[in-house]
Amino acid sequence: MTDISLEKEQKIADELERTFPNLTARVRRARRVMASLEKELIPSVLVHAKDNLGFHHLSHMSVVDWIEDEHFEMVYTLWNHEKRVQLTIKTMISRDNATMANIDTIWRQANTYQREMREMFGIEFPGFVGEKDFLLEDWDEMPPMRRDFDTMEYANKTYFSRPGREDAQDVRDTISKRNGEEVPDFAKKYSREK
Amino acid sequence: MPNDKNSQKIVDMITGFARSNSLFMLAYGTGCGDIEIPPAMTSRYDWERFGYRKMATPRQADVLLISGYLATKTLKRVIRSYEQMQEPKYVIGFGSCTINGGMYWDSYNTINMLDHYIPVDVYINGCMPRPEAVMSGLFELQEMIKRGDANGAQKYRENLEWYRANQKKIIKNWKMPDYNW
Amino acid sequence: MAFFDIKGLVNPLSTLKQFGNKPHTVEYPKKHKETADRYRGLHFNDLEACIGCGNCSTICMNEAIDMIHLDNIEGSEGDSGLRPRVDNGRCCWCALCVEVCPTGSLNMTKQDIFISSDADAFLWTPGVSNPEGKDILSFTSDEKTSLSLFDRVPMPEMEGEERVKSFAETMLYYTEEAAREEASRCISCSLCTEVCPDHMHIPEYINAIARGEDEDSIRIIYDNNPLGEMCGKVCTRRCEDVCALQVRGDAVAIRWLKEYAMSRAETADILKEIVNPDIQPANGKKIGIVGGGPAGLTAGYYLALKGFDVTIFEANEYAGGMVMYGIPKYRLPMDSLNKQIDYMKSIGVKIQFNTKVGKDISFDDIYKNHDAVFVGVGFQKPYNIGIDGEEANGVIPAVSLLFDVNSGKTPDLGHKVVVIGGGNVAIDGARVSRRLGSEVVIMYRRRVEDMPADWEEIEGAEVEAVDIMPQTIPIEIISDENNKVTGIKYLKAEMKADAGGGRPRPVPIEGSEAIMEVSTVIGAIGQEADYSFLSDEYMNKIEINRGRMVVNDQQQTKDPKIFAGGDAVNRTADAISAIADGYRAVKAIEKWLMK
Amino acid sequence: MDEFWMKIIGFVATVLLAFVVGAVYGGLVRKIIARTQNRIGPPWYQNFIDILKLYSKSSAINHGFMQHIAPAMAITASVTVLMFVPVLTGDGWFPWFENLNFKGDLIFLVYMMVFGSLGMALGIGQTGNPNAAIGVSRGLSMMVGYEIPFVMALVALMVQTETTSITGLMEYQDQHGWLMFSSPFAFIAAVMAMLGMFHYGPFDVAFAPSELASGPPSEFGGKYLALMMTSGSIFAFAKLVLFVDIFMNGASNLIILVIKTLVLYMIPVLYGAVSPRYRTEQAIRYFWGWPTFFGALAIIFAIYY
Repeated sequence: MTDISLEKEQKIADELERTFPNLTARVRRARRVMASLEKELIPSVLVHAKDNLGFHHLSHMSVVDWIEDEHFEMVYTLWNHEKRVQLTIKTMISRDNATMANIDTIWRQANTYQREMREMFGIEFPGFVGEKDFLLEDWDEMPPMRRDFDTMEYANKTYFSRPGREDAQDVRDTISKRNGEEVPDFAKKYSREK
Repeated sequence: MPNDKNSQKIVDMITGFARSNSLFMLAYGTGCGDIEIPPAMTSRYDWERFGYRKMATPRQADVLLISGYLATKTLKRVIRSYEQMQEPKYVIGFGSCTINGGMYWDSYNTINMLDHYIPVDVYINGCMPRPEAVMSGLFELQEMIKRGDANGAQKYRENLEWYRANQKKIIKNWKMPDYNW
Repeated sequence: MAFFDIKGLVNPLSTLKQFGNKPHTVEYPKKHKETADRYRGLHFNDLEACIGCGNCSTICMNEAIDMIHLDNIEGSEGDSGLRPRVDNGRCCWCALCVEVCPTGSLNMTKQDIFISSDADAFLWTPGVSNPEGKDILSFTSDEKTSLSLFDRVPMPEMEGEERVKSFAETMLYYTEEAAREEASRCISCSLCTEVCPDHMHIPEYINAIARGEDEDSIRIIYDNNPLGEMCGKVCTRRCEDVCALQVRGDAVAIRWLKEYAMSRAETADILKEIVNPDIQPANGKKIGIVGGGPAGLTAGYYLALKGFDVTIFEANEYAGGMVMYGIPKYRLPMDSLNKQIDYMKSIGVKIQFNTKVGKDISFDDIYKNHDAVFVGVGFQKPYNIGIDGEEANGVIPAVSLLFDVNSGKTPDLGHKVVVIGGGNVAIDGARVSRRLGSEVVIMYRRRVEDMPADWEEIEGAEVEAVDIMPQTIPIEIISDENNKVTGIKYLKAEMKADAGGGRPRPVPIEGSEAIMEVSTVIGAIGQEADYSFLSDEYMNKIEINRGRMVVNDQQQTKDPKIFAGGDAVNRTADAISAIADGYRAVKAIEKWLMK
Repeated sequence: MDEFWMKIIGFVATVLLAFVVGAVYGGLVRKIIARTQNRIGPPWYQNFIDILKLYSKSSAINHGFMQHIAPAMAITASVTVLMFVPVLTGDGWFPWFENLNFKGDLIFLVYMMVFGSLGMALGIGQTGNPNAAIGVSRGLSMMVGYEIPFVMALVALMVQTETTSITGLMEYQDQHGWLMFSSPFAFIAAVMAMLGMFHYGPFDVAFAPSELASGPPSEFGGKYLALMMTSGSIFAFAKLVLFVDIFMNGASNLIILVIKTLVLYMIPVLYGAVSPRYRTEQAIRYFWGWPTFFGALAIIFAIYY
């Protein structure tokens, strides 16, 4: 592809911004357009992109957990076969009450993604009909892909670990014990992780 | 009945020979290690030379190959398959994952120690083991069968409660039929 | 497919020609297929080469590697005594452990089959369980593929010609980026801390620099070394000799990194703000410290922090002792040292300058007026060269020259100077003489590689056009009728292996006598202590052995009230040992007085 | 009385012979398939070890009475078929291999050969294994396919020779030469149908390993499977002998029998070894194509003859 004018990408971005008032769209690079907007408008933007802009294919849906900012970011990736442009649509949803519009009526394949998101992140899709168990069975803990889920702790609690490794020693401790060095507490965070 | 060399009866020798030279594997592709089976069974290493065969159902199989990590969801199926297998039956665990979790040691959804859920006769170490290693593991199993050491199934029957407790710790909603071995 | 499809019926039969082919089955176990180049099989660890740094254990994402103690391996300097043990139930053969191994002792072999019916068998120690693995190494670590960064970030230096024009610092030191980059090379194994006499928390402060936390780094340095900046510039840095990276590459520039961190605090006030030490309330005990060298200053600083009333008696105008007067200013500027001493004064250390114990105040007074006394007098008196004509005018000891120059004098050395000796002091003398405008020759009895001076110093001297004459033994200093030095007579020597198995000895070559015309001879073959300030009473109480005070491992002399440290006590005769002595004495004094 | 005992011994010897030859052929098949796949393959006696091992396995799990009956019916059918096929003809050195054949048994045999499959289908129905059920439906559908050309070929022979007895056919061949030459279209149709009868590729969709688990025998392990393998070995031999009898005038001694059966057997085996798998409807379309055409041709030819 030698076309680096970004004309078609810019046209799509402009078109989106013109149609939806609070949407910000920008061209990231050739064949990549990114748009972000508030969550209520997502279904209409998706329908618009599918029906009017030629983004017939939903390539991917995913979630990013921004735990520090207390929200999830939903990411929809669409693909236009004719223009060969990928459109990424993002929106933020609250982390406490994570609900998102169900879009499996727009694309059937969203069903699978939404089941996974519901299971792994605990995002609810009102009106979404899909089997409850997907990858996990009988899961009653916090959704495991949320960043506040402590995988290590859960694994230690649930599974067994082969004994016989208790005599392992730490190099730093061994040496400081041998030479009588006392590492001050405030410095310990800079010591090598054990 | 444990067989020691001196009291080994001729019948045991014959059945031992037959059992060790005709191992039917249950092809349960549990993990990434299953990719090592095709080279072992097809022309490159051709394990049929030793009478090994892949069987598609647990009823007909003698050996259950656990090829790598087991998710809790998979474990349930593995236990069911194992219990449906007809004795004598053996389990081969291959890959680090079956021994102590391997690279999935801290995952929320994969078990670490296979031998806490079903008895394992032979471990083949590797991530993943080469087809040669897989076959060496089977040779080891053959030797064990001839010696009469491969008695995992017996162990399972004797310690069923312990195994069940471990299994139920993970499979919370226990809706499994009891198989009448 | 149609009902009457002939092609579909007949065509598959063409495959029957495969019948004639030879099967391409590898008849394992009769035949083995060779593993690929750099195949990653089981580990092998060369137990001799391994230094137990634990880098493999740290890098392992599966936590498959433990460091354990083996029965027949004891730790020593530069070796933690631990060896890796691998849990093959966790290992995924990513070989990161091999790629980060700084010594290259951990490798992977071609052995790819590991079968057992016992799950516990997979917890094994490479090198112990498979000694035969040495011959079938496959995935090895070499300098090219290793992920360790073996090349030190270069230190900017002044040009040789520029250097001799002034006493400005020759090292230009790291910039921030350079320091972060260099600090990131550290693998935090902490082997260095054992060798450091003061056991500084080296991995911690280097890590802090790498993470951009320079202030934390300063605080960590000040935890047991109050002269960090001085150490950053002139330490003998034995830590770098045992650096794990030094086995196959350049050691981490621990000294320069310390200098970098300390240079972030430009004045004593800033230093105080950063370190912000926790000063305990006065406890009413008084401590007297004889000698304001590194040992005395260290003891004074930490005792003051612990609430003791500390007074340092310093004979000269400035504190610092040998560090102040014995180290040329192009290595350690006066401002830098004074900044650190100012900071100490600001937290309550009292220093009485120009107070020579034995002359201005008697040792007895100090002893009686204080609850404990710390003696850190060092070695001030230079040894004589020990050859004929030594009394001539123009023969001066290197320490005196350095003292004079550092006190601001500019002695006239004439056109050509010869320095006798091969230690750091000799090099300092030579380089100072260069800066005073003379041609300089260093005469040393052995080879250049035998010189006890730092290689950096020797290189620096060479860059500054100092002529080093190794294997040269001076035998006589020739002077004119005014008793002024005019030349030096010397013999060339050859190195002969020592019969007793010691290091090779120089043996003069008969008839190689020669005379060199010189204007000044500088002797730098060592110093000794001057105990004239101690009266006989104290000399008897304190045991002195071969010119050094005898102390126990807590720096306490035979007189329990007198503690001692520094050059006058230890053999290593460097600043960091003196600091270590001081720091140890603080703990001992506190324990002894506050029990 | 002597003849009675001789006959009994003859039965047993026939069954043993059938089992041994059938199992050896089975091992040979595995070897041949291995060689076409460029590998070495198991030893020729591998099937004996497998069967021995399977007999030594426990068979604790069962789904009821019909499951027990299924392999029994299968082996009954194969042994019965074998009993009605004269293994060796004339006064060879072991004359009792003629067994029970009588006039009119060709039609009976056509029925008997289906009997085993039907019995299996009943037993499998009780196991409730969906894979097995799918396998059975595929197998029976395919049977509808290959039975048509096969029966047409037999009808052609009956019309031509005016007898339904195997003995009668062989007597006819004694006078007129082998039927495979005098009735070539019937032979072609029968051989093409035989490809399906042996369930080797491309007609192995009923057993489709790994796609369908192993199809009909999915629920049969241990002794059941051993019994089924035994019955399969015997049945394969019986079918081959039948073909040899009706098209090649039987065999008067064991060596000729082995040569004739082996040559005949190689046709489905070699064709199977190199063929991909047909789906059920493709297989049926195949049988209703050329084989049926040849079958019809054979009947017309026989009537004209």
